[in-house]
Amino acid sequence: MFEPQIMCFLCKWCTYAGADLAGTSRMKYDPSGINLRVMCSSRIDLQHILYAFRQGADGVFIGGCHPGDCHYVEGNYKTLRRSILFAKMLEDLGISRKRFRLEWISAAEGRKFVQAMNDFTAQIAELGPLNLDKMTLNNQKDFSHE
Amino acid sequence: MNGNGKKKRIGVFVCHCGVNIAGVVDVERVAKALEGYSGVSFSTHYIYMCSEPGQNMILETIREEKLDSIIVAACSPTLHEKTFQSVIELAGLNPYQVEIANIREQDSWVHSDKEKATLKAIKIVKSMVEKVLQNESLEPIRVGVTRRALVIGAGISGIQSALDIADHGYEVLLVEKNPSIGGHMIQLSETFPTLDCSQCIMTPKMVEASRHPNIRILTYHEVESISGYVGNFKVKIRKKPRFVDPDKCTMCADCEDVCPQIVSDEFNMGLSFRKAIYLPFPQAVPGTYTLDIENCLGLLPIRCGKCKEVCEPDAINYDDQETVFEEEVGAVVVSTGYDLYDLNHLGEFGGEKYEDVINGLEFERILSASGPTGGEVRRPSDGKVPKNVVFIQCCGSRDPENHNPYCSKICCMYTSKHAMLYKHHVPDGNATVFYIDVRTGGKNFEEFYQRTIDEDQVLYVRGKVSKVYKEGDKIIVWGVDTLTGRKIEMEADLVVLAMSMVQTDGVNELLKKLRISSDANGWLSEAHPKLRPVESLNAGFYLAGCAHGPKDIPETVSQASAAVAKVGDLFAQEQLLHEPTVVPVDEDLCSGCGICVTICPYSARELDKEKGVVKVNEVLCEGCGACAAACPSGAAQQRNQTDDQIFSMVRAILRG
Amino acid sequence: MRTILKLGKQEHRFIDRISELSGENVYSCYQCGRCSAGCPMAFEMDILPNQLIRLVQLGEEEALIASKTLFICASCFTCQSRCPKGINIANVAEAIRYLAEPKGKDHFGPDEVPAELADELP
Amino acid sequence: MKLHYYPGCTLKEKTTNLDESTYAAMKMLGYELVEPENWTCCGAEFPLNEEKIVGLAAPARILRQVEMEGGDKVVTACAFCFNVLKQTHIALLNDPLKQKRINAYLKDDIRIDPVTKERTTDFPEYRGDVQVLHLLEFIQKEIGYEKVRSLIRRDLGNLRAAPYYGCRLLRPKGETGIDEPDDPSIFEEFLESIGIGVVDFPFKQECCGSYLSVSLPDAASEVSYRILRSAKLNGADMVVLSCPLCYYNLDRRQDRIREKFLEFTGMPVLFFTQILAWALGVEAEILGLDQHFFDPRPVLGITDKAEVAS
Repeated sequence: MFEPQIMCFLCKWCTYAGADLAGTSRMKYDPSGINLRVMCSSRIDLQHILYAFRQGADGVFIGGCHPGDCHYVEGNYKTLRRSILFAKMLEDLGISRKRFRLEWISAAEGRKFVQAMNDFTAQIAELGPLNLDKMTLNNQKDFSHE
Repeated sequence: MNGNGKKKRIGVFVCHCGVNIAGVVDVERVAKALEGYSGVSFSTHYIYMCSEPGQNMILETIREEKLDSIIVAACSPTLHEKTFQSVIELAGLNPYQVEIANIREQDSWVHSDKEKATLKAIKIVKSMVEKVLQNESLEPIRVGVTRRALVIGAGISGIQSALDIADHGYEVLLVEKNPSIGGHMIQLSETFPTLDCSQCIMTPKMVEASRHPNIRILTYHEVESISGYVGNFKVKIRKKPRFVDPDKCTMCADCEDVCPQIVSDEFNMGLSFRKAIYLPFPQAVPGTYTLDIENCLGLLPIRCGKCKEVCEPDAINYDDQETVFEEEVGAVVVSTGYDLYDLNHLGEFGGEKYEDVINGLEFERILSASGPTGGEVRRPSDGKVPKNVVFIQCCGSRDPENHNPYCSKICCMYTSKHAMLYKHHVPDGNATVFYIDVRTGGKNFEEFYQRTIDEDQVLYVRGKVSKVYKEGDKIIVWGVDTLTGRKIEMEADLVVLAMSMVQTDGVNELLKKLRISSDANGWLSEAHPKLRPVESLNAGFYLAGCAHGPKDIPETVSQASAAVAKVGDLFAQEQLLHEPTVVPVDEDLCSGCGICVTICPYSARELDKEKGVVKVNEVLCEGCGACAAACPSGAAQQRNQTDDQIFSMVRAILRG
Repeated sequence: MRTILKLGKQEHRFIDRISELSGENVYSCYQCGRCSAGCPMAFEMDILPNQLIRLVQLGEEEALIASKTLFICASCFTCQSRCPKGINIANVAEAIRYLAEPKGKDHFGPDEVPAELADELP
Repeated sequence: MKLHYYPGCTLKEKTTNLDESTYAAMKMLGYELVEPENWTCCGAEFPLNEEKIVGLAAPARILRQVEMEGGDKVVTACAFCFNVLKQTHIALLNDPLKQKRINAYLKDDIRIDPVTKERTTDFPEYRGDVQVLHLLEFIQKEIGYEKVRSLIRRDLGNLRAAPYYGCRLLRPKGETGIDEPDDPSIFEEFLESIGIGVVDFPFKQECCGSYLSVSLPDAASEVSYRILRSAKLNGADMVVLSCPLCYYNLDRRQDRIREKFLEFTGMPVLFFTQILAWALGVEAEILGLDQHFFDPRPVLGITDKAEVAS
């Protein structure tokens, strides 16, 4: 059975803390996603997302604070604006925009994090593997960050 | 690689956390999997890493294995990151050389498939190894503190703030745009729920402020701009020309007597007149006349010049100029107060058409012993004693559709006070209050309200008034008594509107420049609504009084003192330490496009036009990294979270 | 009269139907009474506009359909223009009239207007 | 200049003085009014209910006709028609689904020429681009008060008029009104521009009683009386308005008001176009001043034919 790989970028103040809360509440969810903690969701750039897909991710998830709650005043709005562009560019590159998701999850929303993870994993499972890494494997050497 | 190009020696310590981790994750396998992974020269596991034996083991291993950084694979970094930072500091390492791999909250506790959880743990730990491999050793950024505060606005909140800061032993600049300090509180007659005379309790505070050696009062001054950062602000202050030297003025009133220009008196809410050269009120601080240039006939002695002629101490100087000067402060208390919602917004009440339809502050002046009627309740139009007074609450408040959505909080109590005081002045008069809800949440407030009903027999009618108009010399009020289900039309001699409180005109423009955010209603936003209620999100700015939202006097005074406690925290520090994980600029890569400048919410970045590159004020940078994501050339890299670090971590996570 | 407050399925269906027909959120009324205070025809009404909304909130369909107020409202929209919650009460009254019609409750029709009036009435 | 003008039924059948004075005044201001072909009743009442969508067909059809004739705006003098057309315009503009449903009706429109008996079918859809303006708005926004002022021929400076807005010019609050519902000034500005004294009175936006004059005549008389009384108390020589129904209640029913309120001695009530046309120098005969219950001619200083002619 296909087991998706999901790259999750979580803001330190809200969604990462929400994921921690899911843990302290012992909620269970699909283990397909692995989290990378950033200070703010606005730290994430298109190249991080593309890189994740090239490294074999089947889906990329960004979690940030709810609008108005950003620790850095308006970082999440920047993320929101960028994510619209991200989704468009992904489509242009032949990657379904359904493989990318942005969610606002607060430190109090452990349950929402669990639901988002399960839901997104199911969605990716339905889409099937992306295999971008295999498609572009021959070009790996050219990639400067190797 | 570390800074010297030498491969790092990394130690990996996997915690069992009893069975919390080990019950699901095969910790031994994790430790084994990390052996020999890039840069890892030591890897082990232990039952409780955070315990004293666990900490000692880490300490000894660092020494024995000559490690220069470590990974602790355990619980969430929010729990023990600090703990392990102290451990490695003891071993002589830089605290930025430890990273926590969260394999409990985000792995063992949320998954039950042991195989999958173990594989996930390995990937998480590897990703942290990749990060620490490229971590720089950092020192906190240190800055000095100017132990001197600026207080903007000298009403009760500003005066209280200034006095408290001064009593802490720090210098204060108290800036007030009006000719005297005192704000709205000095205009009030008596205060609820104790009925203290406002002037009696306010005047001593004003005098105290004026005499305090640590307070410099700057009335008739306005703050132009503030630059810099917490602990180190530069403030531009504009002095408006007063044309009277406060040191020479003896308040003899000779100038006022001869001044031919009569204008409406702001202190009395336009209910009386003053001259163009005037003392705002007898207890004004500073005790000096001010020449109001907008209403003066002209400073040329040819046109008038009468005041200068009669001024014996020669205090009047027609050549006084507006000046702008700069001061340095470390903290700013914003206590700019409130305005009342403009009556013109209420066309259905006639706007400002009817002289005898007034707002609460006007009624305060009418009630005040020092007011335009000498403390007798007389109505503005003809000076008659009103026998029927209608008080209308929630004028512009609690009305999201047409006016302001919020409750103005103090009107229930002051209306109750108004009705009570009116009845004390005119015992045979009728006081009727139209209300929607009566909110008396404060110490002794409910008792006060009930006294108004029990003892002073004020009639409370539950319903919102829809129309107020004049017919002959009577004012007609259209209300409703929702308790009996009757529409009510009644005659009144005087109508007092409890107008909504609103942000002071112009304050938001100033604060926008200071990057202090405000909410949808214009009130200043606190850093956290529960836990940081007196701080602004912008470090070094503190909030006091109604600029932050409607408040009564006790609450304002409490907030002012609380804000000052926070100022004290700041001033008590030798140096301010700032997180060094900021986003500097690699000048060789920067193309000077300025995108990061516009994206930074803290104004930490600016374009150096000469060099064509961006300069970063690291003290202002809060390290969100939004600029690093936006930088097209890679010149903006966040310390210890560079793009290369993120790429390596992503690779470790996805490729194991 | 004994009043039993019941908010069952039937009541909720009625409230939802009124909301749907009128396009107004009847729940948002907080009973300030301003609609009634400004209503030019309130002196003729058996229930005031704020009470009309209240009865909708209580699901009192019968009391509403029986009320004279329905046909006294002149649709002048004074209530709407001053309502702090932006409720168009005339719309709500119209929705109730719409439900009242099939139940035989109606006002008089054009044929009942006296001829001398009909000649001139716009 | 040609301008699309929708008169509405009442103006052709009953209050012809409003229609005729509109034509006369607009001619003086340099406009030739064009009525959309085959116009019908506006519906008289905007359907408040979601389900009464058919009620939108008639007003939408009028707007479609204007669009078909190449017009981008239509003016009305009747406050009621204005209100229905404007609300229809907004309802269709803001709700594409509604517009679709209405267009489904409009498409099936059939027109039979009364003379040739020729059938026209296959009408275009209404695109929703026709602006609806009340004449007061048109004067404010497009003609301009300066121009009106420059064309005034009669001095009305010794007269004082109370502008009566009623309901339909101002409410429902929001996009439909021509001004702030509780602080309007457009009528006052208009009156100032024609050089007549303006009386401010607190009942200018109160309801006249509407059709309650049929079902509850006493109640309607009472509210009408309060409006007239308030205008009088505030020193008005006349009330000026724009709604035929208000005119009916305030002028035509003054007999009933006087029966009920004996102290009331009467008050001239004029349409805004009548006073505009009069100020612009139009002859009195054209203005239908003889149709009023309370004769407004004496207050305008029209005593005999000779004087009128001058």
